[in-house]
Amino acid sequence: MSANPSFTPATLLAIWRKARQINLIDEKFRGLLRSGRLAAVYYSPRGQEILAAAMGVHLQPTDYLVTTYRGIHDQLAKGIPLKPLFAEYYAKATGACKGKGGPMHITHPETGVMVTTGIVGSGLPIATGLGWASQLKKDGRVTLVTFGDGASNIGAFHEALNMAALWKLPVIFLCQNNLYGESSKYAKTTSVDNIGERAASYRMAGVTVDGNDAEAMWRAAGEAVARARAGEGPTLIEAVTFRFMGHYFGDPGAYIPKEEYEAHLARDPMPATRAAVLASGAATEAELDAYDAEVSAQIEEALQFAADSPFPDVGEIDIDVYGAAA
Amino acid sequence: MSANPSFTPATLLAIWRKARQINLIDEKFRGLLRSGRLAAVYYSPRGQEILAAAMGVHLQPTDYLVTTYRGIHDQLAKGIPLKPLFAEYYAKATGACKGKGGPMHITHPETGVMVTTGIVGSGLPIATGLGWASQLKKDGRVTLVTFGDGASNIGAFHEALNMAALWKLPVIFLCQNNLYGESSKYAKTTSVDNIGERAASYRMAGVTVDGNDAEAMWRAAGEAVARARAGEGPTLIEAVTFRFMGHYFGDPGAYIPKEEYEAHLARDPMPATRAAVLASGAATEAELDAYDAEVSAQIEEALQFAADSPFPDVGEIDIDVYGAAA
Amino acid sequence: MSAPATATQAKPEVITFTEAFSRALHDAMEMDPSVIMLGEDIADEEGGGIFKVTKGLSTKFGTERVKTTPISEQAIVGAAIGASLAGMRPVAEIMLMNFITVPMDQIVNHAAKLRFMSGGQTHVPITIRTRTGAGAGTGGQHSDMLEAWFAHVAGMKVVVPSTPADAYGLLLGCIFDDDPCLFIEDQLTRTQTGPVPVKGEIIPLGKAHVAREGKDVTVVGYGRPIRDAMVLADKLAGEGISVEVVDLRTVSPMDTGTVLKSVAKTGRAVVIHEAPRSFGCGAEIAARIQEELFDQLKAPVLRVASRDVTVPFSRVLEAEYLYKASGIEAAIRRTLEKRTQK
Amino acid sequence: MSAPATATQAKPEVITFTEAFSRALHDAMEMDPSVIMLGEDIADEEGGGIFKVTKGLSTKFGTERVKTTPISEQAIVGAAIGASLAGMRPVAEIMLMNFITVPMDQIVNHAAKLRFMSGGQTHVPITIRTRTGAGAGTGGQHSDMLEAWFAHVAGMKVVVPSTPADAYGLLLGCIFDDDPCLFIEDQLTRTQTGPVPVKGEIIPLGKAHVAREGKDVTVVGYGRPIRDAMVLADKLAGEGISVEVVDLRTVSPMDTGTVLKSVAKTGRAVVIHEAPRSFGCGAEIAARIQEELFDQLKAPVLRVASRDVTVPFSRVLEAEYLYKASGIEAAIRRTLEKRTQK
Ligand SMILES: Cc1ncc(C[n+]2csc(CCOP(=O)(O)OP(=O)(O)O)c2C)c(N)n1
Ligand SMILES: Cc1ncc(C[n+]2csc(CCOP(=O)(O)OP(=O)(O)O)c2C)c(N)n1
Ligand SMILES: [Mg+2]
Ligand SMILES: [Mg+2]
Repeated sequence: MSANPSFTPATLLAIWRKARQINLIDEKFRGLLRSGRLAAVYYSPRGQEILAAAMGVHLQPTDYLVTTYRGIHDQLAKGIPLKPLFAEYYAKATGACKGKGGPMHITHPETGVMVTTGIVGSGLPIATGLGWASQLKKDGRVTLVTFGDGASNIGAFHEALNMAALWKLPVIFLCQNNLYGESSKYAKTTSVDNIGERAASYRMAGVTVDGNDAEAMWRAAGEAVARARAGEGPTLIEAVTFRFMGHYFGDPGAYIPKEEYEAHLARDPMPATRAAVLASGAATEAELDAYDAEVSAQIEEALQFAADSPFPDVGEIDIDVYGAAA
Repeated sequence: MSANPSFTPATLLAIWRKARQINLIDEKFRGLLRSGRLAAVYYSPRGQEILAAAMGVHLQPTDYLVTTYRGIHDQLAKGIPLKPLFAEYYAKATGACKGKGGPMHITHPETGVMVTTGIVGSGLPIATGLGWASQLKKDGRVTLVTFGDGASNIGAFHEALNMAALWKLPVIFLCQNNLYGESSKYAKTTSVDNIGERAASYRMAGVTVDGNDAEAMWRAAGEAVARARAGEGPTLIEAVTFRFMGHYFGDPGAYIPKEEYEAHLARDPMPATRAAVLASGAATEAELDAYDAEVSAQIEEALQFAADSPFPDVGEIDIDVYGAAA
Repeated sequence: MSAPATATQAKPEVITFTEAFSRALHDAMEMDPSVIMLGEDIADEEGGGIFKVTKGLSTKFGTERVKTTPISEQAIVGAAIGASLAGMRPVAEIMLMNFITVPMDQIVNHAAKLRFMSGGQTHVPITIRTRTGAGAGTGGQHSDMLEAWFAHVAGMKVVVPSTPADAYGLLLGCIFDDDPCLFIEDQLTRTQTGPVPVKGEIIPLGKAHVAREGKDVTVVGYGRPIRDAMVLADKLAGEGISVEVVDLRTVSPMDTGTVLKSVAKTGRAVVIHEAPRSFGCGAEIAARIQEELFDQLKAPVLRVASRDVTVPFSRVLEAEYLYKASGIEAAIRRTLEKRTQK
Repeated sequence: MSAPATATQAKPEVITFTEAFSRALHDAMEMDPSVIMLGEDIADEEGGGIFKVTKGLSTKFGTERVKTTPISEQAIVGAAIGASLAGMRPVAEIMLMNFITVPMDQIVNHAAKLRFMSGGQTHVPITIRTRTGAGAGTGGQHSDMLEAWFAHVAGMKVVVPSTPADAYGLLLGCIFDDDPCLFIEDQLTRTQTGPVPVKGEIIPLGKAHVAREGKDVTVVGYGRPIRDAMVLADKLAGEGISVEVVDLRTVSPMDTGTVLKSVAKTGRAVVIHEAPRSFGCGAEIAARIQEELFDQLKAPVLRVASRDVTVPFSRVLEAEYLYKASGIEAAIRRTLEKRTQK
């Protein structure tokens, strides 16, 4: 691993651009859901954009991603194109999964989005296997698996980390600690102060970072990717963050004390990172606005595509259950 | 917890007596299996007698035990009587479980032997529940759950330790690290040097002790029991030991290098502890021999009982599937 | 309102399934201090459960008896088993049925077997409440009906209610039963209503219920499709087709006697459930009927169930996946066409 | 030895099930470098598996392709799934079938569903080998046949061989099939022998096998009891009773066509399996037969299976638990008694 690479304004801008794309799409989706124009389960990543983007800039399209129901930020940071993504939310035949998987099961192998799962913790063992395949094939790919704080208490987490550490697999376990699992506070369910500490149980590299800090997150991600590519084994990254929109779309979030919420709002990484980009000189206000407009136009175009697309044919029901008979 | 209680010759003797009973029964059983007079799955605890006994002397009959297929030492240390135990190995109607459970599923609630399981790691969540019940009832009981080193890699371990730590349950997680899980060496399957370290993932008290050292084991066990009774939560004890008879009865054990085996034999806790008892003055050679004779007589009596007992009636097959209809 | 005071003070005449589940839990905790609960987000600090079934319970009975757990389904069921061995009657919530794949070892190898394997020395009076059902657009990992797995495991009891009143009485039945019970709540019908149950009235497990008497054909099943069958029976009565509806209530152990008695009378049977057809519980019902009533049957025992595929996300496909009321009707008519053939 | 050289060099004419499993794994690894294996104790350093099925493989193909794992069934199956998504054909060993309760989420929510949920973009060509079967005195947690669970899950294929040659060909079939397959090895018959398979010859999945032709009654099932049925068929032939034996080989998806064709001919069916009777696979077979062949059936479809209880330890009880060959014989005779009734 290169010691202390420099965090350039260009990198910061690249992170911002990914994060802002996520952010604009999330805002758009929430608007559509509110107005009833979109009807789908939705788990907003609002608040977790920066960490996903800071991870994403280190990855190649050939690298693998395994994510969760709350995974749209991870998928976008990995580079999934908007049209098949949106069309899948719209349950259309042109969706990434032909409308059969839905938002909780987005798959897009061309951009390395291998599995999106709705079962807490279950992506970790699968990621271990993707890493094992890369190790066998020596293809230099890295597998990123992301999951929440709550997921760190389920058995699959333990089994996967132990196996990945033993076999020195090129896997990054990114725990996005947004301080809540559904409506349960972190401390109510998790017996350790920092999930990053749990890496020690596997003699795995482990780190806890501020997931809202683009640079810190970028560094941690970069070290983990470098470690994996160098064949030096997996890393557990705990990125501490917050989710502003509750668990699911429509969650009243009454379980979050007002002061707590407001304290997090004051640390919202999106305005802070925008300010940092401007301060760094990487882009002007006008350039950022132009980028927003550009992304918004892409979003509208993709939404139109999704809206205009047909629903799957009912005959699809019997397809993809099994492969073609041998 | 009382600071540094003294380890008296009487305690050492008490441990020896429990351990020696286990040892004589184990030898007897292996002889019976070899000669074909007993036909049952059998997982010898040879080598792990002292740690079980040193734990057992701290427990009351009302305390709970959850153990595994390799659990006869734990059951005996907990005080299970010989007749129902042996008769169960003999698959007889007078067995603890009427011959329906067998050696892998010994249950004897009167002595607190609540569950013996054949599924690796699955006892830990159950023990958590026994501890929860004691906490609710404030009955002062302690739950001991024992398991192997291999079991520390399964998901249930992680879930149970996290829950027990969070809820401060009166549970002792005793990992009997005999350095092998079936024919797999510890380091092949376990990514951490000492399993005791895994307690840190739960902010749980954790300790690694020499399970062959009666005093060290007695101290660790005593602290854990005191902690549990005081309502101060669970403990993970890793007792490092060795199993001399392989995984199952008949295991040729070819996977254990000869030098390794011999090095362990030189540290066999049974002769060492016997010597320590004699050196302590707690008993004379003659007294120990007399004890052996006494235990041997009890063993013969119990074996006779088991041999003479009838097999279960075939009608038993339909009983105990469900309780009496409500 | 112009109605007299007594009327306005009268209890509402119907309750929803969700209210029925909640009341049963509440009343059980009130009736017996050994009833305790655990599950993800179930305490009031967490909003009283993601589906609000446990709302108010931790406030009333204390967070010691109503415990929010980590996301650790193996530990949840294991802890319930352990506590039950120590004399408690734990009710564990597994938020959605697809997550019950996680604690299968605890349920199948332990909860179901400990009574037998201990020769009756211990038993496991736990209730596992879970929720599921297709039709809400939640896709492949949040919709499965997996009751057939548990029905195949000796020692387990499997209960699926079809009305709020049954839900109440059967949930109490599970909680006070001395065996491990799996109680399945339907996600889709949770806001549907039905008559109010009598407080504290337990419906014992293991008894099927003739929900409607008829003479031409028996429709037998459990859960959501029973509701469709009742509506259909009304409709077909208008055409002079008399449908008997047998609601198993307890799927396993199955009350075969009640089923056979009905089919012996009608000579025709249509078996219904929401789970996919193949290797589902309906196969067992059909197999038993034809084994015992071969000579009385006037038509083959037909099954109506969902398709043998993963539950799809898109509504057009999800609707195609699900069993249909029209399918039940068609099957009834098909058995009647057979009227003259034998 | 006095036999000529060619004879002494001839291959042995029979092999055991264990040899057949081993050879299939060996030949698959030789045929295709993407075949990899993982499981507890499977490498040669650990003795080549507790049942020696994988003996020699890690030495020949390397410990990278044949990996001993921790006791972590969720990670074992999950790793197999992940590797398969990246183009490998992993064979995961779950030492005994009762331990498959641990990775149920990985198998059911993921392996079985990813092809469908991804709209066909990914698929999961894994094989899960496991072993089980009552009769060896290993009790309640080491004997269960749980194939019915997996048969009920769309996307899974379930295979149970009844001869060593089938074991070889079907295991190859699983490994080279593009869907997740569960391959169940019988613990009790593992040293029994049968004719040697042809090297590299794959038996495609999804086709039942008429193991013996007959005209009076069809016995249909899979696995161990098929061996009993073949012996019985010989015996009954002596009495003039002609038994057709249909071995499903692939339990699910089931080759209903072959079953129906046979029963259409014989008019009688006895369904057999080792798993407990209720809610077992036999129910589905029976239900399908009576649905499709109601008018041709001369007797009810009977089922012979094990008892609906936990597998007991004591041999006297275990024998009582298990299906019996005499029970198959009795069922055959019972269907024939019905000869004149319709
Ligand atoms: C095995 C399992 N148990 C329970 C659930 C229900 N569930 C869905 S999301 C969630 C909370 C997860 O929290 P966390 O891991 O912190 O992720 P976040 O939603 O905060 O991103 C729960 C309990 C599930 N999907 N899978
Ligand atoms: C879930 C599960 N997986 C695998 C097995 C098979 N098995 C039985 S004992 C054993 C080894 C356990 O090793 P360890 O935990 O170290 O205990 P020990 O036998 O050494 O006392 C294995 C793999 C099992 N019983 N349960
Ligand atoms: Mg969270
Ligand atoms: Mg061990």
